[in-house]
Amino acid sequence: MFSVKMALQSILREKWINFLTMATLGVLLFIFFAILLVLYNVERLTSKIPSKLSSLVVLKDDASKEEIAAVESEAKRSKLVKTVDFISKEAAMEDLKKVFKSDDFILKGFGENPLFNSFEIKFKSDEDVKTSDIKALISKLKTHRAVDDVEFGQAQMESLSALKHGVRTIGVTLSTTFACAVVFISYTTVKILFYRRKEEIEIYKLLGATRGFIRLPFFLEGAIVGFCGGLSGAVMLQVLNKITLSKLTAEIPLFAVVNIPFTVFLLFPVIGLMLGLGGAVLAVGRVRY
Amino acid sequence: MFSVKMALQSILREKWINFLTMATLGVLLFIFFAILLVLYNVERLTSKIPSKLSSLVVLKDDASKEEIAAVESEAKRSKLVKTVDFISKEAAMEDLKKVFKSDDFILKGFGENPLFNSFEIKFKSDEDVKTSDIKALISKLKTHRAVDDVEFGQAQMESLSALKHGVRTIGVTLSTTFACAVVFISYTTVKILFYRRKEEIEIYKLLGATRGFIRLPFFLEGAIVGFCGGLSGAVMLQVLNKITLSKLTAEIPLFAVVNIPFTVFLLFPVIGLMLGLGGAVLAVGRVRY
Amino acid sequence: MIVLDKASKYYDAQAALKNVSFSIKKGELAFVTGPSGAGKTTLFKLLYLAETPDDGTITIAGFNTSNLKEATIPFLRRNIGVVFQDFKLLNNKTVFDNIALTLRIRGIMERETKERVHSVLKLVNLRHKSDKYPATLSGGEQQRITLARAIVGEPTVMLADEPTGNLDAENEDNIMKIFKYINNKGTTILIATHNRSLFTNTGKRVFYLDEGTLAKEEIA
Amino acid sequence: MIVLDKASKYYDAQAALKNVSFSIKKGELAFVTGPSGAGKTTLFKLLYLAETPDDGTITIAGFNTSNLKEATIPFLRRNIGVVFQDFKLLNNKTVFDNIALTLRIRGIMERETKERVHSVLKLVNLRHKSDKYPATLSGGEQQRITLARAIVGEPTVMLADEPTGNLDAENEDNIMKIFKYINNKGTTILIATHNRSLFTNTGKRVFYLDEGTLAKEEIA
Ligand SMILES: Nc1ncnc2c1ncn2[C@@H]1O[C@H](COP(=O)(O)OP(=O)(O)OP(=O)(O)O)[C@@H](O)[C@H]1O
Ligand SMILES: Nc1ncnc2c1ncn2[C@@H]1O[C@H](COP(=O)(O)OP(=O)(O)OP(=O)(O)O)[C@@H](O)[C@H]1O
Ligand SMILES: [Mg+2]
Ligand SMILES: [Mg+2]
Repeated sequence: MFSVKMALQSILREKWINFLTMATLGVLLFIFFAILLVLYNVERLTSKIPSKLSSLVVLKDDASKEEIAAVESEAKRSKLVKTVDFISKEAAMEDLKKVFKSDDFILKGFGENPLFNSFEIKFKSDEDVKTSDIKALISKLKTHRAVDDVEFGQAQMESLSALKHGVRTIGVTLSTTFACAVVFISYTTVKILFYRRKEEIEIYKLLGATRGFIRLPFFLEGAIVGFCGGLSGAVMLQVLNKITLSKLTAEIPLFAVVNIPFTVFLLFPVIGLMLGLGGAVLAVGRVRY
Repeated sequence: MFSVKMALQSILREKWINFLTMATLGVLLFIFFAILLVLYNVERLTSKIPSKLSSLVVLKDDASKEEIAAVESEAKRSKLVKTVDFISKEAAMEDLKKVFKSDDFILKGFGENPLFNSFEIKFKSDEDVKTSDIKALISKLKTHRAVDDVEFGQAQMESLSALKHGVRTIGVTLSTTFACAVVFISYTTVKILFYRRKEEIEIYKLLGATRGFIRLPFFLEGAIVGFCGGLSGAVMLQVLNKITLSKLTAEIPLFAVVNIPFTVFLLFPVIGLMLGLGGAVLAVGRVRY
Repeated sequence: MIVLDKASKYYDAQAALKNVSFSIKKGELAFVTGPSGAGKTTLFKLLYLAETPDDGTITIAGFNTSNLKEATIPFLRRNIGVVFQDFKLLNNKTVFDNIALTLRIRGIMERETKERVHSVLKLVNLRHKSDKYPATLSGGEQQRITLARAIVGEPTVMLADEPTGNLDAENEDNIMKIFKYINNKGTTILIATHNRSLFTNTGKRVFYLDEGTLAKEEIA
Repeated sequence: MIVLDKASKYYDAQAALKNVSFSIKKGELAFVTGPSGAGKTTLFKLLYLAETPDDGTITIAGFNTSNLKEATIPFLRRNIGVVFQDFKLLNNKTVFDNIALTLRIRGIMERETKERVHSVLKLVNLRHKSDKYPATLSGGEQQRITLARAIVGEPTVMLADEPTGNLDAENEDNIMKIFKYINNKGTTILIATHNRSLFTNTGKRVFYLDEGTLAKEEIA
């Protein structure tokens, strides 16, 4: 079609400036996705941190089986709880022996096992598990006759959930700000690219061109520039991925878990195209006669 | 001076396009510093993680004072070591009592203290402390007659230093990439801004203007646009700081530690100015007659 | 074909055109003259709707410009061929593409476009400049390209603003011949010029503008 | 003042100017004429060094353009006032600033600049357009602004390319009077024009260019 030819001609005519615009869009998208990937992978890494939220419910030595079962079912009913494990005093002794390692002769000195039966409760690590809720559950459990005491690593729990929350908040803030910036800069770049064309559009109008005829080549040009920009961004990301990340993984096995979903590379040109097209639509604006 | 007047006039004449350029520079600088700040604060946060690199040197019960002192001085001589603390078997017992908390009656069952004297060695947490060096030191210590065994949390140590190293590598890669991108986009924006001025420069030349006369207003314009861009970036960062961060701090006390050094705000306009000026210098290029 | 009824145009309270009324019949060839700044170009701008009159009404090629829907403006303009005083050529397109644009806008097939563009280029003696860019042409060459662009669409009305300002006597004659030729084929033509020799002894009507008012109208 | 010795200029193997030799004495007023595309503007471009000759040498205002250091070009140009065929006005500056630029470039004080700009504006009858932008002026007004800019620097050589193409007879006379006046004060002037009436019966030398060669030289 003629519009396509015109758009391509126009891009070729002003190679340099179009190249700059494409490169700008590419770099922007690249950075945007790089940020998103870092956030995505930080999220993945933090989710691999084993859930450390657990409590130890110490049971009285003289508690009956029924009383103990009541405590267990109370704990299991709660939505906050992931697992409830019964640890007999014998099992606890085995654990203690591990602490003293080869020196378990120390413990052999005991006549009777001096330890106690207990439940280890592991809580869910979702961010909607609130410390206050857990505290409420704990005081409930304490009312049971069978329960001697409940130990709960509160400080630990709070700092961990705060960290996760913080990472998430920073992530959302950063990527939102960034998305706005990318859209804005894309718009600006395309706008500046078309700013010089006012006169051209003026002449088109005077020759009797309809709105569609005037705008189509500009839209196509914006779309093509955006598409190519996105493509170049994808290439940059791939290069970063191959060079930096593979080096990093070789050095630090932890990073082997970092993952770039393939769809991202398909997204690049699409988002680039949309940015370029959107920028062109806004830049050309409403054509008035 | 006349050049200043001309630059100002030129900026005012093309308010819209200059505004876009300023805003673009502002947003870029803002993002750049936001990233740097995140990295800076992540660095600060990780450096607050207490050094967990320690070893326990278990001493034989029959070791003489001299032999023990030899071990201590050997450990202290190493550049890797931060502190060496002697823990007598009595102190170790106290610690053990703490583990059993209120249930210390268990331990009272022992006749003689079954524990041992030991040294706790804390290693420096610099990234130039290598696991291999620490292992070498440990095998050296094991050759002492007084030493029974050395316990060392190797896995823990490796994952922590890897994490720190990873954060640092990501940080450097990200901020370098970003710095390049900021410079590139600034250049592009300013270049596009001046692209339309070719004709203007041509006319200046034909009227007999010297190189300096032609270039000065452009440089001034670039500098002013860059300066204002930097200023607007500083304002954005301040807004983010006041709104987002203060909210975040209220919610998660951990973030109280986040800090924006004041000099950053002074840096903004300066860097903006340099970017604008540099862009203008490159954009105008060498004036030939 | 063209009717002006008390048309006025003000630029910041300064009248560029004041109460101008005249009418030109279909197929007529007429001239507008007057000193620099008299309002000739402004009059043309009103006719091809680059400006709207502040007062009065204008009818051209059957369209009444006062109650025109915006969407019909392009179609009005396709009926009017304009030789712009400042050429208004697109510097990023070749001579061929500049002229072809007029036809491409109308959706005319590429084959026909090629033929028609080449024939008008021959008419203004610039067939050999077809692939050049406007900036590499001499002033007179650019002016002739503008004329070629105006006539390639075979408009019903032709407005020529100072079409020979950059042309020598020989080219001037050639261009007047072109005007007469297309006028004979039925095109209504209005020519704005300072060059009295263009209209002396033609027997055509000449409108004299002075400071925005129609000072006199006479047969040359 | 101006000496051309076998000057030639080629654009893609096509000669725009071929072996042109002539010389113009200090204080002389001469004309260049010839059909559209003959090479008049190209000749001027060589004289004010917008183009370098592919062959031959050119001497103007005491400078030999073949062995000129780049840094002295601006100073050569300050001695030459040019009326450009395509005006070359800055659209983002007012009429006043456009003209004043010539003086500001030379570092002339603002007070003197103001006086001189206003006096040349009066000379071309556009004192009242001082604060307008070029795009809002009529074609003839723009042309006169270009002339005003060329003379405000009191150049030793004046090159006027088609200076009356957009002007009516009255303005034309006025401009020729200005040329004669500054010529009498000692400025060497070369005028390129299609308009024979400008030079007929002036008794000045006229150079006829045709397809880039100097076809003839005669006293009008
Ligand atoms: N956009 C504008 N804004 C302000 N004044 C304008 C504008 N356009 C034209 N004028 C003024 O209106 C008057 C008439 O201008 P116009 O271009 O119609 O003159 P003209 O007859 O074509 O002159 P010329 O023969 O020199 O081309 C002039 O004084 C001009 O300065
Ligand atoms: N930059 C250029 N590149 C290629 N060809 C050019 C260039 N400049 C001028 N020419 C060609 O050189 C020839 C002479 O051009 P020039 O502008 O000197 O003519 P002129 O005598 O001034 O004509 P006019 O009276 O129409 O202004 C023309 O055919 C023109 O197309
Ligand atoms: Mg006019
Ligand atoms: Mg010329």
